[in-house]
Order: sequence, then C-alpha cells, then structure tokens
Amino acid sequence: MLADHLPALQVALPLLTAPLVILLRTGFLAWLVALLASLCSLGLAMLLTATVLETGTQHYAVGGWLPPMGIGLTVDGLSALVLLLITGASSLALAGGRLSLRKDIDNRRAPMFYGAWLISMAGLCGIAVAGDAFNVFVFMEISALATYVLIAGGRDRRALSAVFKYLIIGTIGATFYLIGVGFLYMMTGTLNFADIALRLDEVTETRPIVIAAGFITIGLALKAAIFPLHVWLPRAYTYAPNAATVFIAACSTKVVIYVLLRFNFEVFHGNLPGHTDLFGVFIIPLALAGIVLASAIAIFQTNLKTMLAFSSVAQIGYIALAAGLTSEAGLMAALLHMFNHALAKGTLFLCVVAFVLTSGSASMDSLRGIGKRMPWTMAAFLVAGLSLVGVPGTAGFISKWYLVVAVIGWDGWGAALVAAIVISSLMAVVYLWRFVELAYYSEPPGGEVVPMEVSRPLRCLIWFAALANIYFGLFPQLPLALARSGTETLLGGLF
Amino acid sequence: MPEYTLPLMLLLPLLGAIVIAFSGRWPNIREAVSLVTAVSLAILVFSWFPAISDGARPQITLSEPLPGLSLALSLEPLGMMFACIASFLWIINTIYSIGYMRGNREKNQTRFYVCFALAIAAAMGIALADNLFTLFLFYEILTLSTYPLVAHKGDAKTIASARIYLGVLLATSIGLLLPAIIWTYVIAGTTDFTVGGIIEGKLEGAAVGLLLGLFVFGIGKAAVMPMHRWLPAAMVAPTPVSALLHAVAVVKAGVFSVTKIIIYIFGVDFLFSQPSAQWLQYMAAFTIITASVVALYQTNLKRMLAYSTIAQLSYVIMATVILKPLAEIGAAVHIAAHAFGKITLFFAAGAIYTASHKTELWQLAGIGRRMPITMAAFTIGALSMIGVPPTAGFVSKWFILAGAFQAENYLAIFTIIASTALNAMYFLPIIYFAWLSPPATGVDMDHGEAPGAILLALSVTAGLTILFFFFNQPLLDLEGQLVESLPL
Amino acid sequence: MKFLGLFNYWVFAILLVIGLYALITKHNLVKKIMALAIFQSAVFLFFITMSKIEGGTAPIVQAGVSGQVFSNPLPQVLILTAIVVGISTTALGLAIVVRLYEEYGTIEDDEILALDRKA
Amino acid sequence: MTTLLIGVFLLLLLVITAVAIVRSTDLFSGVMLSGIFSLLMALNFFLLDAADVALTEAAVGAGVATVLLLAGLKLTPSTEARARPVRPIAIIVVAIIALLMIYASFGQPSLGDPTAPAQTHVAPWYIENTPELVDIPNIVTAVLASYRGYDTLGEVFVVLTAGIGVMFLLGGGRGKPFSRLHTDPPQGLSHYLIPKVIARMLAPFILLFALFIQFHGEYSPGGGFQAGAIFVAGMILYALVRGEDKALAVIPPHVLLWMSAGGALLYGSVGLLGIAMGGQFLEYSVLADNPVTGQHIGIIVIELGVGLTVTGVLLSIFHAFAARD
Repeated sequence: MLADHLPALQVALPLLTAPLVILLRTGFLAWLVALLASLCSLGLAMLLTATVLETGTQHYAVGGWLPPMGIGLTVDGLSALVLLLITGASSLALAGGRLSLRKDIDNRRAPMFYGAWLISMAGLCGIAVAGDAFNVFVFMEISALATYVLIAGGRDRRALSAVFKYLIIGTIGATFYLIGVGFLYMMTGTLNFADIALRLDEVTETRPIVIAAGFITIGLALKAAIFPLHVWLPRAYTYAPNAATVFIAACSTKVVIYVLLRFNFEVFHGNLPGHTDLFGVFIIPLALAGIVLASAIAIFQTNLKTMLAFSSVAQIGYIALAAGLTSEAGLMAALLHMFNHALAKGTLFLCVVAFVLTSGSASMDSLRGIGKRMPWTMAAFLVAGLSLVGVPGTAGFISKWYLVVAVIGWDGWGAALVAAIVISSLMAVVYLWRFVELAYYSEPPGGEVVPMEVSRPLRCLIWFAALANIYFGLFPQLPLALARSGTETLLGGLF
Repeated sequence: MPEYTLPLMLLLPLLGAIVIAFSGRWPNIREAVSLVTAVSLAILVFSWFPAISDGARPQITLSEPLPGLSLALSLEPLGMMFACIASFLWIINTIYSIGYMRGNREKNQTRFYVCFALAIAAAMGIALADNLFTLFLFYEILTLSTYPLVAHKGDAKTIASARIYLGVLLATSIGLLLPAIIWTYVIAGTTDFTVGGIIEGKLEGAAVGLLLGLFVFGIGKAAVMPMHRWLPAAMVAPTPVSALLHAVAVVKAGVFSVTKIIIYIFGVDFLFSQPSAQWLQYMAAFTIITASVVALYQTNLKRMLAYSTIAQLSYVIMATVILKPLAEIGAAVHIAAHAFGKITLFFAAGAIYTASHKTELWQLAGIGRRMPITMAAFTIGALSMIGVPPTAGFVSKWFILAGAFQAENYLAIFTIIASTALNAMYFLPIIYFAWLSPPATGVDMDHGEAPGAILLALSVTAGLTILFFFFNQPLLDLEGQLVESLPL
Repeated sequence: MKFLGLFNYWVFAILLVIGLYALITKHNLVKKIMALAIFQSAVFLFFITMSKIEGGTAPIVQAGVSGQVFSNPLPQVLILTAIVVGISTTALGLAIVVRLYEEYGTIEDDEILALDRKA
Repeated sequence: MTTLLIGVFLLLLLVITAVAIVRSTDLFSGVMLSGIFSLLMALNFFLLDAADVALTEAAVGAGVATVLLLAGLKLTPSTEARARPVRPIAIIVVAIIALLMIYASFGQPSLGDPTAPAQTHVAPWYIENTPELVDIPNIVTAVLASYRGYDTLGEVFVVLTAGIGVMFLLGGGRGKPFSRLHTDPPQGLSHYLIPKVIARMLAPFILLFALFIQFHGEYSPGGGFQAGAIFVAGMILYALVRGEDKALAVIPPHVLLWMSAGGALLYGSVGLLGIAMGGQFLEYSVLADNPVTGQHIGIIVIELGVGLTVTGVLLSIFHAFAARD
C-alpha cells in the first residue's frame, strides 16, 4: 500500500522528522535521528527509482485533488536521479561528518542544526518531486532558509557575511522565479507544469511569456550560481561547516539546475518560438566563461575549500553548457554530469572533512605533507580528483565523453567549445596537482611526519565514496538509464 | 588457454601491488613478492605465445560503460610482443632494482615497488586493449602510476621535472588524444581495433592528416618532437625507473599505441592513399635527425641516452608510416630490439652511478678497466643502438631499410643512414675512451663493480641483445602474421 | 482605459526596481533587508492585481446570496504563502545581521568586507 | 471608477513611500516608513478584493515585521554610515528592467478583465465546486487549506525553519535559553501609567480576537496564520508593558519550542492520517464517513497546527531578539 505513496513520503518523512529532532536534548541523539531519517529517505529514493525504471513516470495527487486543481507530484527518471543525489549526499555527509560537526556546532545548538539539515533535505526532495510551479517556489524557499542556517553554523565569522550575501541573492533569485511563475499564471491560468506547457500553445500574445522565461531563467541561474551570478558560492562553501559543505556542494545547486531544465525544456521548449536558440545564446557564452575563468581562479586559491568551490562554479558551467546545446546528447551529458560531479565533489569535500578534522584548517599551508600523514584519505582524494578531471575509468569521464560528443555534434562552433573544455580540464589538472604535490612532496608543518589518519569508519566511508566514483565510471548503467529517461521527458515536447 | 586469463594479466600485478604495499615492513618479503609476481606474470604471458602465433585471437569484454564503448581486452601479435617484452623485462628490472635501491639506500622503497607493479599492470592493459577507450584508460593509469616513480627523490628539482613529465603527458593525452578518440567514435561509431581500420570512407582529405596529428602528438609517450620534452625531464628518476620508462613500458607504450592506431584504426592501405597523412614521416625524420644531433652535444650520460631514445622511437614511427609489410615487421621488431639495447645501456649507467656516483660523460674515461662487465654490456647495447651485427638493432634496421626500398622511400633511407652515422658519432667515442683512455684528472677510480644483482641483470639483457640477433624467428613468425592479416 | 488598467502592473515594475536598486547599491545590511521587503511586496501587488475581476468581490460565499462575481482566490492563496515566506526571510536575515554586528562591530557590508580582507 | 482612482492614488503613495525608505539614512524612520508602506499595501489589497491577504499584510508587514526590525535595530546602529553617491549604472540597469516589464505589460490582460486566462481555467472551478466539495464559505481558506494544503504545509515549515534559524543564531529553545532574563531595572513600559492601563485592557481583547480569527477562518477572512500573528502581537504588547520576564513566565521558552514543533507535527500527522485511512497524503475527505465533514475536520485541525507553529515561532523569535544585548 505504501508503495503508492512513495512520492509524498519522500518529502514527508524527513520533513516531519525535523520537528522531532529539534525537541531532542543532545547533539548525538539529534545526529542519530537525522542520520536514520536520511538513510530512510535514501531507501525511499532507491525504491522510487526502481519503480520509475520499472513502470515509468509516477504521478501523485496530494490531498486527493487532481492537478491542475490540486498539487500534483511527478517523479520521472530525472527526478529519481536528483532524489538519489540529495538523499545520498545527505546520508554520506551526516555519516561522515559526526566528529567534524561535533567540533563545529556546540551541543546546545546541535538539535536546531540537525533539524535545519533535515528540512533542507526535505525541501530539496520536495523540489525534485514537485509537478507544480508554485510548489517548487515554496520548497525552494524551505530548502534555502534551512541551507542558510546550515552555512551560518560555520565557526569562522566570515560564515555570517557569506550567508547574508547568499540570503540576499537567493531571495532575489527566488523572487524572480516567482515573478516568472506569475506571468505564466497570468497567461495560462494554471500552475501545473504539464498544464502550463499544454496551454502555452493557445496563448497568442507571447510578450509576457518571453519576460516570464527571462525572469525564471535568470532567477534560477542566480541560485544555481551560473557564472557570473556565482558570487555567493565560493565564500558560502568555504565557511560553511565542513560536513555541511559536503551536502550542499553535492546537491543544492544541482536541484536548481534541475528546475531550470524542467522549465526550459518541458514548458518553454517547443511552445515558445525561438526559445531554444535564445536559451543557447544566453547560456552558452556564460557557461564557457564560467568554465574557463572559474577554473583559472581556482588555480590561485590558498584555501582548499575555496579552490574546490571555484571548481564547482566551473563544473556548473559544464552542466549549463551541455544543457545550452539543447540537443539530446547535450541533455544526456548535462544530467550525467549532475550526477557524476556530485559524486566527485561530495567525495572531495568528505576528504576535506577528514583533513580538517586532524589538521584544524583547510588552508593549503596547514595541509602540507598531508599525504604522508593521512595516506588513505589523500589517496581517496586523488581518485575523486581524477574523476573531477575526467580521467577514464572514473565517473567523470563518462559525462565528459558525452559532453564532448554532444559538442562535436553542435554545428558551427564545435571545435572552439571542445578547445574550451580541454583547456579547463587541463586547468583542473593544474589546480588539483598543485595540492597533490603539496600533500605528497612537501614537509608537514612542524617538519615531522606523524601518522594521524582519521578513524577507521570514516576512512571506510571515504573509500566507499571514492570507489563509487570508479564503479560508476566502469558500470554507469544506472545513471545512464535515469539520464536517458530524463532526457526523454525533457525533450518529450519536441519529438 | 581460456580467455579469462586475459584479465588475469592485469590482476596479477595489481594483486602484487597490494601485497607489496602491505609487506612494506619486511623488505625481503616485499622484494620476493615483487619477483614472484613478475615471474608468474611472465609465465602467464608467454604461455599465450604459441596460440597467438597459430592465429588465435582471444577477446573478452569486461564492461560496457557506454554503447559502443567497452572495456575489452584482446590479444593480437603486436600486443603479444609488447606484453612479452614488458613482462619479461620486469623480472630483470626487479632484480636490478633490488640491487640498485639497496645499493643507493633509497627512501620510500615500498612506494617504488607498488608503483612499479601498477605501471606494469597498466602496460599490460595497453598491450591487451581491444579498443581506443581501453587503451586510453590504461595509458592514463600508466602516466599517473609512473609519476611517483619519476618524482621519487622528492626534492624541489625533481618535483619540477616530474611536473613537466606529468604535465606534458596529461596535457597531450587529454588535449589531443581524447578529442581524437571522441572524433573517431563520432564518425565511425566505434573505437574497436579492427583489421583494416575503421576510418576508411568516413573521413577524407586534410581531416585525415589532422586526425593522425591529434593521435600522434596526443600520444606524448611516443615523444615525436615537439612533444618530447618530458623524456629528458624524467631523467631525474632513479635508474630502474629510467629503464622502465625507456625500455619496459612507457615509451614502448607510446610507439606501440601509434603503431596499433595506424594499423588498426586508420588501416595501412587507407593511410597510404591519403596525401594529407604524409607529413608524419617528415616529422619522424626530423625528430630522428634532430634528436641525434642534440644527443651529440650532451655531456650527461643519462640525458644523452634520453635523446637517443627519442630518435629511436621515431624510427618505429617512421617504419610504420612507410606503410609496407617489411617495414611494419621492422617497426614491431624494433620495439623489441630497442628495448633490449636501451635497458642494457640504462642498467650500465645505473651500475656506474651505484658503484662510483659518476653521471657525466667526461668522468667515464678509463672506467672500463674498473668495471669491465658493466662496460662490456654497455658496449653491446651501444652497438645495438647503432645497428651493428651481431646485435638486435641490426635485425630491425634491416627490415626497416628493406621496407623503405620496397616503397622506394628515399627520405626514409637517407634518414636511417644519416642517423646511423650520428649514432656512431656519439656512442663510439664513449666506448673508445672508457676502454682505452687513462682516467681524467681529479676523478677517483677507487671503486669496483656494482652489486651482484645489478651485474646479473645487465649481463642477461646484454646477452639477450646478442641472442636476439641469432634467435629471432619466433618473433618474426608472430609479427609476420601482422602483415598477413593486413590486406596489403 | 487600457492605460489605467495596466497602471497596477507599472507600479509593480517600479516598486520592484526601486527595491532592486536599493539592494544593489545600499551597503547597510538592515537597509538591504528593508529593500528586500519592498522588492517582495512588489510581487505581492503583481499577483493580487491579477486576481481582481471587474465588479467582483472577495471570494467568500455569503449564504442566501447568489449570482455574485468572485475575484480569483488562487493568487491570493499564493501570496498568503509568499508573505509568510517573506517575513521568515526577514527574521532570519535580521538574526544574521545581529550576529554580524556582534562579530564585526558594523553593519555596513563594505566595512565587513574590508575586515575580512585584513584577516 | 472611484475605487480605481483611489487605487491609483494609493499606488502613487506606495511609490513615494518606497523612495522615501530607500533615501532615508535614519533607519528608525526607515522602519516606520516600512510599516506605513505595508499598511498602504494592505489597503490596496483590500481594494483588490483580497481581504485575507490584506489582513495578513497588515498583521505581518505592519505588525510583526516592524517589531522585528525595531528589535533588530535595538541591537545594531540605527543610522546608515554615510550617504553614498547615486550609481548611474545601477539606475540604468534597473531602468531597463522596468521598461522591459512595462513594455511586456501591453501584452497582458488589463486589471479586472474577466476573460483573462487566469480567471477562466482553474479559478472558476474552485468557486463553483467549493460549496459542494468542501462546503465552507471562504474559498481562499478552502484553497489554502485543502486544494493547496501541501503548499501550506510547506509554508508552516518555512516559518519553523526561520524559527530554528533564529534560535540557532541567537539562542533560545532548549537549554540555556536567553542570555538576559532577570535584570534589575524594571523592564518594559510598566512605569508609564497610561500605556499600562490601555495595554492591560487591550491585551485580552487582542488575544480573544486572535482566537476568533483562528476558528472563524472558514467563514470570514483569517485563519491560523493571521491568528498566530495577532496573538503574537498581543503577547508582544504584553511583554512591552509588563516586561520580558513576565511574558516568558506566561509562556516559557520550552513551551514555545513545543508549540512550534507540535504545530508542524500536527499538520503533518493529518497528512499521514490521510494515507493511513486509505486516501492520499493530506486527503481530508477520508477522515470521516462524510467527505465534507472530513474536509471540515481536516481544515480545523491543520489551521490549529498553523496557528500553534506561527505563535510559537514568532514569539520565540521575538524573545530571542529581545533577550539579546
């Protein structure tokens, strides 16, 4: 019986656990309950994925009111992919981040923190299953507010200034999105995605629709940190508690991109003349600039977390570039890269958790010689780093492959785009290798090599994540199937 | 032989690496494990030799990450030969390494043996690759696993050189080779190595030359100029690593890949008909002559050997692009011949360093009297480089020249003759002064021979260089198939 | 008449950009929060304008009265939610400002940035 | 026509107020102007037939937001550092946005057009079917609590998250709650006679009004959220007059925490109950034999949940600000 309610439970379970968590008395208990809820959500997401792959898209009418009157939930391959990312990243970060979070968050405030964590996760899940444009706004705000709380938990005072900036930009982005939804409602009289797409055809006057597309795209681009709207991201990632960064970096921008794709392909694509070209013209130059410039900036960072954050901006550029091609291969590449980048970045930040746990800081200087002190963690970092670069045999390669194949097929500027991708991949090698050299071939601060590896469970977890990068590089059937099904739904309107 | 033994060739050194990593505390066990792994790998590889000679072509697919893009292994004559060379020389190199690493009291020996085993696993993967994707995968693993070996010393200068090593190899492979592979995949729909090639009819005109360029320069390990910078830079590595780079795995993997791509991706016939692909032989000729001239001006023994290698690699490239049956055999044989000769030379250089810490050419005057065995081996290696009978180098040069005459390719003929002269000009003086000159003033000559393990290793390879001249029939039979199987 | 009928939308646009302008140019964090409120209020106006129907009344059914025209309830519902979201954001933002002031001794974002750079 | 002109007048006032807020360098007057802005906005909403929204905007924008801003200003400097030069580039950018939107507006249906797409698709269905399906007079409440009850669940959690965030940042909730509770000088305005008397008289009525709004939401404008906001306004008035500690004695922090969490849980469990009783998540029709009765039960309970959470959270936030030095 419960199997029919999976889409609703996916959101309700973590959401309703959160109020319980804030009532708990100790940080440990709160952490434990949050972890369990997160793992259960992961289980639900897996069940849902299996169901979607078996029987196709799932529809759910909340409250028993059929959409467009009530709010509909829609879970297809794309949603399933994003759900797996969210719940997986959350579970990984919570499981691996206990000690680190215990250092960052004092026991008294910890229940609040874990409550916010669960709400953030539930909000992201809510976005992923939503079939209603306004519902997306509500859950975007839930997750955004909760994410601000998570980031504000950082020990450094700069976390506060970073989170304030994020709050302002995030709110502007969400409000832009809301304006766009308003224009759409004005011209179609409905809020349901599928229904909007259906009724857009009948709208003869397109001026408000174009404005709506503009507001929605720019608003979401702000929240997704597409270059040059990324200014909030590096500091937010850097000063957030390390474990929270694992979670946020792996999925929060991806979910926004998911909405961006949903809107631009399911709603506008095919209904708005010239939209496809306009979308490409708008997004591709920005994506390219992001890919190249953010990679270049990453090279000069002195803090490991900031470096990885700028790398994220570049990687978001890849996703945007692939989506901007508006081709089937391009979308496949975008969706795959969402998955693979989350995997790699999650692992990298998890290693950062371990590094900071033992050496106290994420600045490059304090991490000198860390490869000798923490050989296991550093090796995992290396594996995930290679996946980030796109070395074959790792997950990152699969999406880069799709990306380059898609780009070559794009008429006109294919070669230039390939060149940009290649250059930024090489820059990724440079910034990663700068750290690898530092970790392996320079003397640790204090001169002596003291083995100070983290606890065995954390090490196992890190390696579990690192091996997942390899597993999905050799056997990418699952993300491929989900990405393919997602591409089909996104382009459904076209063919 | 069942097909599942193919992945075993990768797993065996991999397993060895793991066991070595965990036995780091007991050096004797560690090195015994290295040796045992090397020997069993060689046995495994060689046991396939007869079957492949008889025309068997085992193939096994491990996974298919993307449609038309699989992780698959297969064994064909060219790969068989490369696998044999790499696995066999690994044994000898291990023996040598034990002597060298202990003799020089190197640090981080466990890391050395682990990375070495990983590099061999990668080399096996390259030898067995059934398609470009698999080749690329192991090519990158080889680069990454040899980086710690090159950077072994860990001081600032070494790191800087290792950075060049890694930078050039990764940049060329990601920047040129990968786009070339993807391009091939896009136009041909597959990247499988296929007899007769897969490009024909899919690509024409200047694009063929461009694709060939992406491949050749993308495979930086083949060290065609101007992508050769990494090889002299990598001379900072310990000598067994240089041997690994120059003879056992790395550069061999480079020319092996180029040869394999020309034969199985482009197809010899197709390439022969494409004027736009002709630039490669000029490039190869240029590299041969230039590298030889540069070698002439070197004062450091290992750097001189490095430039010699660059020239010898382009021999293989040039032989391949002569695009005639005899030349193809010559190319394949030259991979083997050069391996034996060059490893001998490096072993000798390492022996000299271990025994006397001499690295410069002028210090070698008169050293033959102190280290007769070493210098005898060195002489044999040098003669093989020049191509003097009865050494291995003569056999391959003979085939290449025959192929060049068959094709009436005067550029190739001239290049081979000129470079032979140049080789003689930089090797013969060393041999002469080492045996016949008194020591230079201020150079200590109070040392004897290197440790036994080192001597054993270099005697074996020197002996093989000679033996190869007399007993090369099995290899010729094997590579003869390459030609028969080619529609020439 | 057409112009008068669109006047609400123009005011929405103007309020929106007034808020946006202040958000971009003002350095005082409390001022930014006020600007954010104006910015969001503009959107509320936009939606509620949409819900109005000529001659309509608030969508509350009165017993015994029939034939009434009701204005559209849906945008009103959406804006009820949006108002709540807005106040929640304001509260959280203010809490962050208070903490920032405690840590930095200023609520001007350029001064905070300067202090960050120094660190 | 008259209402239209009044509307135009109000809108112009809105713009002027907004400009004044932006230009004022004294943050206190900025806060006051913001309150006026919200009131004007609420009046406008009222003119546009949005009674519920007007009530909410008045309670939240003019009431709660003003109190929060004042509480925030108490803890931070109250003037902007210095006047800054106008930035021409920013003006150009925002002017372009405004012009684009005004340009687009000519493609939009004008105010009050009954044939606009927005009025012809989903909305009429709500108006036609609510009497039969949900049977409560206030269609806004029906949409809010039932048809789009899932959004409202989200809304409650937005409020809860804000509460969590403020308590996380400024303290509160469980444990050592607020940094300053018992200080020697008498707090609040209790030493002024007139406010004291007025507040004493007013507070019970405000609280009573809140309860009315809470439980009369189906019939007239109002509901859990507005009720919560008004209840909080009453409590804040009480706190201002009698002092923080007295207000906290009436509803201690841990009770506020329980209210916040409990309200959200109450709402959520109604949703889960729907599943347990064989319906969909948040389906109230299955809660009783008669679907319409089920809807009534569901709406009353979730409105209660909303009211609890809003009260708990807003009061916690207020105390968290007020208790800080």
